[in-house]
Amino acid sequence: MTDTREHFHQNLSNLEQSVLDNANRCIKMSAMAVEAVVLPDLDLAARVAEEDLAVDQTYLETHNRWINTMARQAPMGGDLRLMSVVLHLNTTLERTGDQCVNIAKMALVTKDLPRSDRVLQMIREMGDLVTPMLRTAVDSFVRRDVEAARLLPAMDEPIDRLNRNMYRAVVDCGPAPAVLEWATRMMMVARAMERIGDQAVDIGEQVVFLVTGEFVEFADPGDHDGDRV
Amino acid sequence: MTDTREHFHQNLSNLEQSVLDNANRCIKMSAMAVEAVVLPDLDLAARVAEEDLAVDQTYLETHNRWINTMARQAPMGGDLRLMSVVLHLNTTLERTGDQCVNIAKMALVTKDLPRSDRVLQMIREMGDLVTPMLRTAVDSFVRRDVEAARLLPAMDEPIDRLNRNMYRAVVDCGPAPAVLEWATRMMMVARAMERIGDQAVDIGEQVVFLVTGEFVEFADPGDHDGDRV
Amino acid sequence: MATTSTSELVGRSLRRRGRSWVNTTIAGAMLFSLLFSLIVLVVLLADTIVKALPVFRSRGLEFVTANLSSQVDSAGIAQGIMGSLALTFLVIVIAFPLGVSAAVYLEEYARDNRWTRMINANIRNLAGVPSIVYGILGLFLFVKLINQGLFSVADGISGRNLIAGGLTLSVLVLPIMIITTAEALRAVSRELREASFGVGATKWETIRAQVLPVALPGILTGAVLTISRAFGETAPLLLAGAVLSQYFSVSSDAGLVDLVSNQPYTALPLIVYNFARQPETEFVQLTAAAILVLLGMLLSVNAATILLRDRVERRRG
Amino acid sequence: DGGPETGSSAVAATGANSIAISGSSTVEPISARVGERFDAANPSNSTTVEGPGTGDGFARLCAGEIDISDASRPIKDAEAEDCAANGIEYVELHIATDGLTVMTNPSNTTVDCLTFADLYALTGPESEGLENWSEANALAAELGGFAGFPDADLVVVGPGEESGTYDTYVEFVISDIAEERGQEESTRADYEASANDNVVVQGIAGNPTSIGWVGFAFFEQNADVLRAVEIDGGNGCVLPTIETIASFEYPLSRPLFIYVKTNELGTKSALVEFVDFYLSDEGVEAVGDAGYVELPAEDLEATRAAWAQAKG
Amino acid sequence: MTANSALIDLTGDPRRRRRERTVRFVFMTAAGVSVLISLAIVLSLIEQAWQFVVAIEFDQLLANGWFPRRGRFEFLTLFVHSSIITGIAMLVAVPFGLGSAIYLSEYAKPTSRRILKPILEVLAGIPSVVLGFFALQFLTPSVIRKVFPAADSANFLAAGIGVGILIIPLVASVSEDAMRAVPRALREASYGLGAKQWHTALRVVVPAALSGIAAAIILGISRAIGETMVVALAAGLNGIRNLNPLEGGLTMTGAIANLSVGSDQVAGNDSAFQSLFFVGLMLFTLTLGLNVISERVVRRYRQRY
Amino acid sequence: MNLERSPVRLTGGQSPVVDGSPGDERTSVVFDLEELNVFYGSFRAVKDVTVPIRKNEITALIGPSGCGKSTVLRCFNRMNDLIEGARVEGSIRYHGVDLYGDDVDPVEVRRRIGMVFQRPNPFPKSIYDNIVFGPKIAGRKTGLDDLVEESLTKAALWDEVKDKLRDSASDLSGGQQQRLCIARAIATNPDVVLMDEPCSALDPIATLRIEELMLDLKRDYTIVIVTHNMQQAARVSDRTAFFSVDVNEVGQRTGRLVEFDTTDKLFTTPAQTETEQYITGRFG
Amino acid sequence: MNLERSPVRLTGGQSPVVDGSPGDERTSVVFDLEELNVFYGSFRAVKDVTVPIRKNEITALIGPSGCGKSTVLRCFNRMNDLIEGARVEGSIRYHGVDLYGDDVDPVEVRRRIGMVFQRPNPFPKSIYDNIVFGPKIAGRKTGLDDLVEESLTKAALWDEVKDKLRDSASDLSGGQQQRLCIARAIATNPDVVLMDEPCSALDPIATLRIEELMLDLKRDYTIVIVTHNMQQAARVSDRTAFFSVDVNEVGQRTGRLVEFDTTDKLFTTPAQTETEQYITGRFG
Ligand SMILES: Nc1ncnc2c1ncn2[C@@H]1O[C@H](COP(=O)(O)OP(=O)(O)OP(=O)(O)O)[C@@H](O)[C@H]1O
Ligand SMILES: Nc1ncnc2c1ncn2[C@@H]1O[C@H](COP(=O)(O)OP(=O)(O)OP(=O)(O)O)[C@@H](O)[C@H]1O
Ligand SMILES: [Mg+2]
Ligand SMILES: [Mg+2]
Ligand SMILES: O=P([O-])([O-])[O-]
Repeated sequence: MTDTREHFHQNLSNLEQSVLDNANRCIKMSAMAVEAVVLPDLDLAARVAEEDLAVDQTYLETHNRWINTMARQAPMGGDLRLMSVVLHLNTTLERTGDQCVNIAKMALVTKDLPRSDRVLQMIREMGDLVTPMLRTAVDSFVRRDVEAARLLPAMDEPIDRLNRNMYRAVVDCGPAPAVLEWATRMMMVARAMERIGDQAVDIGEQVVFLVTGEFVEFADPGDHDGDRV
Repeated sequence: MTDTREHFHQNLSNLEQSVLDNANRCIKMSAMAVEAVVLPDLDLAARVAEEDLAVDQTYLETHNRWINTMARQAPMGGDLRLMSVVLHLNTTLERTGDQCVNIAKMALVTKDLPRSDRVLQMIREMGDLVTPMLRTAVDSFVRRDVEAARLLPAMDEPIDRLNRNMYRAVVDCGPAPAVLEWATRMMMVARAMERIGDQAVDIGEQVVFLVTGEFVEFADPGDHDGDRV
Repeated sequence: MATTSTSELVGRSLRRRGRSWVNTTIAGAMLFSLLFSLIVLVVLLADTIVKALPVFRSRGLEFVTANLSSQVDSAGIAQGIMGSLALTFLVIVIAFPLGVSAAVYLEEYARDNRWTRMINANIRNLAGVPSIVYGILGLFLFVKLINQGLFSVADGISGRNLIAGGLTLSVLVLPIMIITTAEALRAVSRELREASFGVGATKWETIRAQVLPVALPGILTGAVLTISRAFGETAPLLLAGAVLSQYFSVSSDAGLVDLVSNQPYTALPLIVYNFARQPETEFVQLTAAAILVLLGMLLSVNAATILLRDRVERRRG
Repeated sequence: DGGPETGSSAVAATGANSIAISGSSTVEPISARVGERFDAANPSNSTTVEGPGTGDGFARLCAGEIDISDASRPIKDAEAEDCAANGIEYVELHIATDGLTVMTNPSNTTVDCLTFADLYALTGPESEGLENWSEANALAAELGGFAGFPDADLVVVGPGEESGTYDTYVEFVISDIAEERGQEESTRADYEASANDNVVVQGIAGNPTSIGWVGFAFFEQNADVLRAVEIDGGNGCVLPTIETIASFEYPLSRPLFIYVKTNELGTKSALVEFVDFYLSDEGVEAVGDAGYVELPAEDLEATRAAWAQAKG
Repeated sequence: MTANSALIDLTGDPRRRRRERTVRFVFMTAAGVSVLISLAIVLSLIEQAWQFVVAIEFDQLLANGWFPRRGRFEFLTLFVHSSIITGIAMLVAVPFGLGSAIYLSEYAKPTSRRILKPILEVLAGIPSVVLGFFALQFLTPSVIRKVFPAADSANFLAAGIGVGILIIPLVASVSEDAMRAVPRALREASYGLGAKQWHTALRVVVPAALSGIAAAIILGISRAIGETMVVALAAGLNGIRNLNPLEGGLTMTGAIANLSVGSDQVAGNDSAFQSLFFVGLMLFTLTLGLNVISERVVRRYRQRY
Repeated sequence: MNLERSPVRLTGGQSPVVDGSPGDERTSVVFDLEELNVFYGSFRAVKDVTVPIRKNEITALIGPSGCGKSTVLRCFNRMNDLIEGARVEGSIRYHGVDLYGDDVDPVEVRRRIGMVFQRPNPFPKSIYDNIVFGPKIAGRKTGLDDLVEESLTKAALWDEVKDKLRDSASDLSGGQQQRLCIARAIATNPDVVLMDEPCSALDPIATLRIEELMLDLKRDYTIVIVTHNMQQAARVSDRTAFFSVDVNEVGQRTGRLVEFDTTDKLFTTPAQTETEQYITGRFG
Repeated sequence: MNLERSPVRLTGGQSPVVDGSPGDERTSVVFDLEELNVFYGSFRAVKDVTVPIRKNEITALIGPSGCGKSTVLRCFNRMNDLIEGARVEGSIRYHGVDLYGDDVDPVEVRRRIGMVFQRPNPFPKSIYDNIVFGPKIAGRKTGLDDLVEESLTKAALWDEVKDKLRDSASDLSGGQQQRLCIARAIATNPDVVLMDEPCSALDPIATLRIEELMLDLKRDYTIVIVTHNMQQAARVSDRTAFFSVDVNEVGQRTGRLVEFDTTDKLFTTPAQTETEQYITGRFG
């Protein structure tokens, strides 16, 4: 079976590759950002910010090339779904990058503050969960692996739980204002990681759409945040 | 000048209308959600969650219709940009809806907690800023008003500032754990409103792209969150 | 149920309402008008054969090889056959190259200006000029001028020779030759020419390598048809010097040049005409026999044409 | 030069061994037979025999284009002057006799014998427009003819005006009466004319109440479908037969000639041999073969003598 | 830029150019010959015809009948006779020719077409002298005389029918071409609207091809007028005006043929001989006119498709 | 009608996917092709086609060249009868009536099932005469003027030609001519209009106009369209049948229905790999 | 070369937007059309076209029917010389040489500037003879076999036909024929290949294959393509010239360059409203 539209498909896979580049950057960044906050390591934080410039650059380029490819190729069927997924993931990953930057920045503002071991432990745990989850999501995209993608909501479960428990942990930190400030910042970090988890789930949703053509939300995203009623 | 592709353009404006419907829902929801938290009013909060079901429903429908329209019409030029904007805004607004739900949910978990006037005041202020900002963004889209869209980053400025100041205000609330918990929750509310502000800016960016064909980020979104370094 | 009634209703409305006699009648009438020609042909042939039969029965093919004679029982048509073949040869030699060249010029070279359009219209009109008018031309131009030594080939040339006849017939078929060739050339697609020009061929290279090979079957078909027309022509030769008589002879030691330029000649159709004018009832039979030979020769030419064309058509798909 | 020439009028009698004969269509069968027999013995010779008409033959003879002119009447003065003007010399050779035959359909039994007056009344210039035999009665009676024509459709068929036979018919039958009556010396114009004598024969044979005329040979060929009418030239009714024609008893008998150009006799041996053969016993047989009446011996001798004298 | 101009040489091969010019000249000469021919025709006709016209008196042209020997040159008679024959010929050729064309183009399946079409082609290949003999020796005695025993042996009817038969293939093939030039799409459109075959043939195809059919008829007329041999053999030599189709008469072509076959009268009479050119010129003018008209008509339908 | 029949047929190995859609119950079936095979002489051009055509919908037939789209289309109004040697096996039911039944008059069929062709083919007559040709031969004598106005209005041509109804149809532009042909087709009051690549001879603008017109017309008519242009099928049709072609050893091409589904589905998430490959431009 | 000239020309009222792109400096200009006007007799078919064609790029000419795309294209290799009454004003420089200069032999021009036409038009000869015709008449006598292989390989046809080079070209499929025509065009070693709607007679699959081929070929050649199909221009070209057409009172259509820009730009954010309306299907 020859591929008649090889130049177009070349084009399309270049686009996909750009998105994957950003995805891999994000995976790296999320690990680095958590590390930067936990250590804390300002250099590492700076490198995250730097990476994000590349992410943003790629994001813009991809968007423009997306529009051009769309105008030029009028893709259909699976190609069209891939195009729509690419646009979606492009935006999602740019935001993931932003979230990583948000995390990394906390390293700077919290570098001199006292810490709470419990909270730090929770952050560590979340970090250990979120990066692999993102990797799983990206892998499921690369391999068009619906099964893997469908595992993502379950993987998001412990992250959400940890994020929910953060309130309590933060409140429990009081009354020392410095620790409280640190903990409050960490709540933001947790929140960011929780969002990265959500974005991983979002990627999974897109993978399922890409492969099956059916677009479903894995779960009400309104649920990921805040307590169960 | 007759419009040769009237059925397609009918289609396209229907899609745009769906997005606008969601946009208007989001405007309403953001006002309602803040109100629900501030009063607090659980009914109002419940209605926000309900509205979000409609938002999600429209979101899914729009996505499917977008794919179909894309496959069927292969739009070009301005039409293509509009399609891309529609897809983008569809996702953005769905997330805005989620943010509103996130805010509204706080009404439930904080309904019995003691409050801090200063924090409440800040939340009110943010709420008073964020809904009009969202409306401005949506209006700029409806009217293809680049000037209005360009104002949005400036409108986002005070919201960001209020959000940044939230940390301090929350930490200042201590040491009473109940108040602290409430304040911590409010920080999440502020964070959600800040995100809605960002999403309004995002809408503005899309409007500029739609009209000029140039895709630029108004500002580094990494900056919106967290303190300046 | 509503369903059954719909389908019943539709079914009823689609039903055939008897055979259309109008259709059948009209088709029959049209077919008859075509078959009328066949009937004519059959009757003509049958009548001719019946009339010619005694000749063939008594003389076999001898009358084909015999020369003219005032005696019915020994009169033959060999001179007519030879004359017709010689004339045909001259037409091929003169009209074919001239006609093809002129057509190539008009189709491929000439700019489409008033001049060319006039020439084209002129040629089409020439094709419609009655053949007897060409006879007048042949008489005036060739017989007379040759007689006056203008086209001298040999000493003591006579104006009433094969050259004059051949020229007259050539001129007669030239417009037809040009038109059929032009048509064949025109049938060659513009795309083919453009393709050739597009790779940097000159006009002549295009014509020689692309246009003519494609047009050739058409040109040849046209040529054969044209020549068979010349073969059957009578009227112009009446004026153009062919001998219309019961008897003439050609010197047995005439050379080729002498034969075409200095000996009397006739053609098969003229013999038919002359026989048809003779009093003896035997001449009616002889006329019929000569006609059979004439038709036989023509039919073989036509059959060849039809075969040729069928082959070309099939090759083109 | 612009001189009048027809398609068959330009035989240049040039080649030393080619003989061009033209002229009377009536004589043509005789000359053709002679030529044929001559060529059989002399294959290197080329002979052309044509029969456009007597006058045409003379015209061409006098233009120097042919060697022999066949003629169904003697040369006219005007024609002879023409020859003299062109320096053409010739010898007139009487070779046979023909009888112009007036015919009708065999089923026509009412008419057996006609006088010149009857023929004038039926076919002369004054008969133009007549469509019934009986309509000619008045004129025939006036001229002293038979005048008992029945009430039947009149159809006149004959050779075209171009033929010498037509000419002879006019000369013998019409001229005198027409001249007398101050009429044009021609037949009625509205008869069925054909250059093809066969058509004339068919025209008469195909119509029970027709009348027409052709050369005797043509009649004889079709004697089964035609009936010759007796002619009364003043000496009673005579039926055309070989005998009555030869004896000139038949009023429409006429001599047939060949006119031989004598200018080139010295150089053109083929022509001399040809005429020698023409007048030989073998040659003269052609006359009878062609359906004409051979000359009595004394006339033939006179002809041979004339030829011998011309040869010098 | 100059550097580039030097590099890029677009002047081509002079030898090829020269050869082009030579070839072109050869072909042009050939085309010139055709022009010369028509000039020659017109000149030869006009010069002699002019001599004829100046030589005769005008009333000779109005004299009773066409008898060159008698100095009676009533051209009208020839014209009327030609017209009668043409009329009869068209009465035969138009219905049978058109019918054949309609059958071939609309009804015949490709296979039967392959069998039937050659009938017309064979008929077209029959020399006119053969049909003249047929008219003289078969039509008159075996057909016409059977119906009209009074018919003359040479008559317009036989000649007209003979000429008509001769023209059937022309009318058929030109009008069939016109009908086949009607796009298949038009027929499908008609069938698609629920039309029957005869509707399609007579109401769609024939009207669409009408100008082509008209051209076919005009061409047929032109050919009929110019037809010589059938007339020379079967129409007789009567120079008196005759309107009865059962009797014969001299036509324009008949007159020319007759004069050309030669006669004693003509050889000695300038005017009589030159009348041949006069009639020839008339014939030429007439057929030319008809051809020009048919050309116009044809161009109209060519343009449409 | 025939809705009870399973809309999914499994006919062995390469079974075409004929899928229903949520809308199935709302519209009734006008044509029901079952196991349709079309032969030209002994050569099978189309194999085992089973497709239902629904009322007031536009059904598109797409597929590579030679896959038998036109052949199938011409079965719907028995236009194939005009081609020598063409033969149909299997059944086509039109409102439940077997179209190839013995007592069915093809002339009548064609009146009810109009057709529009690849190149605009107006009769070389006036605009008016083009429209009334069909009705007139069907015997209609009155109300022709109204009919002309109505047909032309439906075909979105009335405004452009109302002042020149007596002018020759040949003077119209290509796009106008094609709309005239559509008007002519609907003047006989058919309930189905078949269109065989109706825009392939038109420029993009005229094409879009015809497409718009089809979308307007489907309110009153059922439309089946053959098109080479995937985008066009995507743009206008409600359902699409995708045909592919198998080439045998001697190079004969037999068409085969690969997939029949709603257009939305077929062009975004086709069920068959072959369809996917065709619409995304991978093929061969 | 002519890059110093302002790439933006403002020629008054309806000036076309001729925009440069970042890539301008990288490629040199092969053709430089300036104020080109083409007349058929006294009728001006194309008005004031100023366009640079760049090396190793694909330039597409698009626009509505009759806007003069083909007319302009045929100026590039003086194919218009073959049309009676066609006349060119303004200048076309080819590598700086005036194409319509006095001592320019159009035959030579056409050898250097190949052309591919709307319908595949192979010579009715063998595949081999099709390819070698051009080189042979240009005087080439040796290495023809290699040339055939090379040209066919470049045209992506070698594998399909290498075993039947002596077979008739007419037996190839439409798409193969068109590739053969491309091979034939490049066999004379041109540096430009002009293509006038090269795919309009082909089915979508064959079309895509030709498009792919063009993209391969632009490594070695400069390509100018006329197309009716916007999508095609969008798919393959680097730059696009959009022509529109003004119709005068008597219905004569004069083409006019509206916009010339990189294809990306022209199809996503055209500078001219007219372009936008055309590409989005609003028009007229
Ligand atoms: N009249 C005919 N006789 C024989 N075979 C035919 C005939 N018409 C079509 N075919 C063959 O039947 C097959 C289907 O042809 P059809 O015209 O239906 O294809 P199509 O899908 O419409 O193609 P296209 O897109 O080229 O119009 C082809 O192989 C074709 O060659
Ligand atoms: N040989 C010619 N003689 C006269 N006018 C012509 C000629 N060729 C084209 N034209 C006219 O010139 C204008 C431009 O024609 P051209 O063929 O270049 O347009 P085009 O853009 O290629 O159109 P299309 O998309 O239909 O091929 C049209 O108005 C056309 O009618
Ligand atoms: Mg088709
Ligand atoms: Mg064009
Ligand atoms: O031909 P004639 O003998 O009658 O002159």
